Amino acid sequence: MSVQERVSAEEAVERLRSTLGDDVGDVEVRFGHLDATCSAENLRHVMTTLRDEPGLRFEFFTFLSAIDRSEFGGPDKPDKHGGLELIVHLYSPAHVLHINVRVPLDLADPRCESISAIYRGANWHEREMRDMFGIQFEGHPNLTGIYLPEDFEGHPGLRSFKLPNRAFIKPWPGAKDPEEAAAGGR
Amino acid sequence: MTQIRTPEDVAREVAEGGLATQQMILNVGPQHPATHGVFRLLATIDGEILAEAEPVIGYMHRGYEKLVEARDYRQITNLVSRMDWLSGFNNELPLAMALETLMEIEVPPRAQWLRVVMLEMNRILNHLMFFASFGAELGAITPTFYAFREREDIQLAMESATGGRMHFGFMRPGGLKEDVPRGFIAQALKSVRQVIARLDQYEDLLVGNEIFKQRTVDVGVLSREQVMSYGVSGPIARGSGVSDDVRKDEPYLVYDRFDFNVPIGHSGDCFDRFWVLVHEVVESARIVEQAIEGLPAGPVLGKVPRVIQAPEGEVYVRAENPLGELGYYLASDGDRRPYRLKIRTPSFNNVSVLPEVLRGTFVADMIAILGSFFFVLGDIDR
Amino acid sequence: MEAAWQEGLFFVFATVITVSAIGVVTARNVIHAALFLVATLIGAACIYILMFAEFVAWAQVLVYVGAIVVLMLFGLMLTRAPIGKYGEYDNDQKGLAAIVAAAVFGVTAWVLIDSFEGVELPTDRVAATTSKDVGEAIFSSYVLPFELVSVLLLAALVGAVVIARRDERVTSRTIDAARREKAREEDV
Amino acid sequence: MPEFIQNFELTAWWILAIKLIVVLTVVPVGALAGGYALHKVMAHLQHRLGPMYAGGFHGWAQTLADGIKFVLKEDIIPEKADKPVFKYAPAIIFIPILLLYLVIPVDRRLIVQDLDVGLFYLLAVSSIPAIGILMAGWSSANKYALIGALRSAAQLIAYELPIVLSAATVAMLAGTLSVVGIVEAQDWPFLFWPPGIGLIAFIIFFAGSVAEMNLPPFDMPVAESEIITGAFTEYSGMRFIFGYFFAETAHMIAFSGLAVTFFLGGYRPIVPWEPLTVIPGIVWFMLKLFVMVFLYLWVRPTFPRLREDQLQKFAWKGLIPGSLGLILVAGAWILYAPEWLWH
Repeated sequence: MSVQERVSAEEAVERLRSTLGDDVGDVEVRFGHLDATCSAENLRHVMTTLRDEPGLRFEFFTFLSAIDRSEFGGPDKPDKHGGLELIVHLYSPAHVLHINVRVPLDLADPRCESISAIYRGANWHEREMRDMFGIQFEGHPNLTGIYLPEDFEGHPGLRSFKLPNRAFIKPWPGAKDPEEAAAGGR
Repeated sequence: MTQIRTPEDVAREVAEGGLATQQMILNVGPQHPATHGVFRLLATIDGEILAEAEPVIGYMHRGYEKLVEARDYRQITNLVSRMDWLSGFNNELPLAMALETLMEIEVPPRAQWLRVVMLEMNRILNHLMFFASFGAELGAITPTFYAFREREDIQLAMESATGGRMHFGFMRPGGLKEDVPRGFIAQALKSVRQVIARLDQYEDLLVGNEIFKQRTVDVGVLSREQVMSYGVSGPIARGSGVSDDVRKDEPYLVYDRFDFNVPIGHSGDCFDRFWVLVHEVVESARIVEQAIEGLPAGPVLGKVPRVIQAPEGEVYVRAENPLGELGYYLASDGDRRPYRLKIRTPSFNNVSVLPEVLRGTFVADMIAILGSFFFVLGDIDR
Repeated sequence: MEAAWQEGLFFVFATVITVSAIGVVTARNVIHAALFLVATLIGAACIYILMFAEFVAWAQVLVYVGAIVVLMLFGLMLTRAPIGKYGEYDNDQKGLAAIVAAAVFGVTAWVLIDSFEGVELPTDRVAATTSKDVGEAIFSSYVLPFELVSVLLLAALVGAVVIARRDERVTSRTIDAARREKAREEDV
Repeated sequence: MPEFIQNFELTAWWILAIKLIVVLTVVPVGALAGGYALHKVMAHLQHRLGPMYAGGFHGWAQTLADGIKFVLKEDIIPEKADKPVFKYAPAIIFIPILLLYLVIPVDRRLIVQDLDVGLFYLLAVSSIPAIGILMAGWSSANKYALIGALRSAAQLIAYELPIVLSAATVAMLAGTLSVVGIVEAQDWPFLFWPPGIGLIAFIIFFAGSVAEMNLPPFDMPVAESEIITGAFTEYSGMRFIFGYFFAETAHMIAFSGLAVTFFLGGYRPIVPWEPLTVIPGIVWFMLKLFVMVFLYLWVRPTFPRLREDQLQKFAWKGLIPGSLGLILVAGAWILYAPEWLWH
């Protein structure tokens, strides 16, 4: 069986702190999953440790993605706006633990070290992120487009990339909720 | 043992005075009967051996992750059921669960049990479909018709409750759209019992067939290490002896109440993957039986606000899709629309391991391996 | 009457053979050349039939058309058989080759005419050799040459196997076995 | 009247021409019927009904309608194809299959030409379609077609031998190469006498013919899920029908006829009981033919497909040594078996 010992999230936070120390920033527990921050330089080191440390063993690569937080909270709350953030989600089948590793990146020139040598499954995810967010992964064996045609302009994952037919051509027709409908709709 | 010859090796051999052979680039797809959709495999073949195989995807990319940023949650629930068109109901579940977690909605017991019934019936539908297509890919067309006979019964039961045959649209954050109609219970029970009763025929037709074993045993072996490193999940991972099943490890809904096994293979070859798939059908049928027998009464929709508006927060929710781990990373900033929804589909990770598995196999094995990776194109490309 | 038919048909087949034999050497494409060779061989088989030598005729078709040319086409297609007019198969020894061919033709024709002049070929089925005659001839008066040819062929076969078998090619099965071995080690 | 025929100088040629015309009409009709049987047998083995509408009664006219549809379809020739080769390939495949019918004895006298080397003729002619398949595959300028053609050639080379050797066993036991002679030499029970030799030869012949006709489990050359339709990927309309569908069913019927002739006692009654000889030989022949065709049709939807190397292994390590051994056994039987065992 894969599950060897169920470890509580709090206990895992302790183990994470003791092994990685200052290499990871804030560690908290959200909805039962660990949530940690690390810098782009430290990413490879953190990933290798998370995978190999016997008390953690985050062996299962779940996904790698990114969030562009530059419009978070909408125009009303500019204080919440942030930059680009890389998210790596790992799972530890032995201890039934999840972890989100967040890596803040520079929105103007996003660069990061590739982790495809540590988790080979990250290969395609990094190619997808390159398409969608324009992130350059250094050390990736084959950083070419995966979804978009090679001559596609722009990075659709970014908030600055608007869906044309929704944003510009016609108003959004489907947002009518019951209350709005009763009041005459938007 | 010599290595598989890469194109560079061949060029060197020729330069050294070897036989002037050439490797041929074979485009399998985008339109090919064995790829289940617009999927292309750029194969470099040396005789009938694949020296390299690079999957090319994206022909069906519809940009769901961007589309959902402009839609509200009710629309998204229906939209995501189009990703993996063979298991629409399963696609809708983790999203509903993510919203329920963020909005702290209590799902009434009857809804949870009914969800399990629907999920597992949908899983049977999906697995039978792959049973059918795998046989057809290996040249046995007859199992296809056997599987479709059973599929039809289950599909009729699902249709009587939801009105849909593929995209059910029956899931709502907080429960289900409505209660199942009268007669559904009996119909569903009958159809899944029939599946259990007829599984012997399936075993005889394919699993026990000597030629089938010749084609699949020891072909396309996927190691445990590859499963982990690539994030492979579902029947494919379990075929390699990895026992992870979200339903067991982190039970959601009411899965901890049912008695079912997780079939596990040993060798990670095509045969074990297929064996796991076939046996999961029985386990799913058993779960449906138990869930129908213990079905509680009560409402099917919890207390849901009239406007579905998730509070600020971020959550990753996963569930055991028929093809593997399907998860949604939902980041909400308090709007009626998600700020960002990362869709972690099983097929994307599962297929990304293909280049490693396909190296050095025969062209004919390539078909068996592609078939045993049980992928849906919409699930890869999103 | 029968003889006249035979003679007319002989010229038809002879023309087919000549035209396709010229096709073999002038074709710009190796596959076309091989296909012309098929026509030549089948034409020769037809001439055998005209002489009621059915056994030889069908042996010709079975061995040369059915096996050797198929094998030849197989080899050509596996290696280099570009579609379309491609490649230049002429070289400067063309003239020499023509002279040699003409000489061979002359010698063969002279030998044949010299030894068989005046011999009448069978014109009806009754006089023709049957498979029984062929069998008896091979296994009585010609048994030594027959066995010698068999040994020669066997030697050629063994030689072909030795040349073809350089080193063990990697198949999926050997790779999978190695992978499984590795996976097993990791599990332990 | 008989005197007139005897006095007519070209008698033999005329009769041959009439027989040829009969064969030329019977074979396509038989192929159509075979196609219909294929639809129906497969459908019923798979919990389906098969064609039910065309023609009214159980869709009997389905293959006819299909044929008309294919005749009306556009004949597409790929631009990069080697056009003359591409065009004539179906003919090279189909004509030899037609020629096979010339020496199959439907009844003691119902045979186009009883050749002295009939068996040899059959084997020679049945090896020609491979050239057509190679031509089709190469000239299509399509990689899948080329792979299909190569597979088919490799398969033919491997399976020609077992067929030839098992047929040779039959010829040895019968003591003749004439097809009618082989039928006459067989004794009841046809398949099992002399002890088992006939049966083993039949099994080898059956496996070899399945491979030669590219039927599952040996249908790698046309494996639709791997290489589309192999050599015929680029064909359409009439050429596709003649190169592939028609050829397949006509081939199947021809090989059934051969199997009946070589192993099942041809046009002779199934048991040596005097009253049964009243039934004409053609009826017996047809009955046995139907059984054989059904056998081929039954194999088709039952098995998955083998892999090319497995097939070669099966041929070179199993069937060929087996059939060689069988020849030895048959030779020993002929030389040393006591007389009373023969009859």
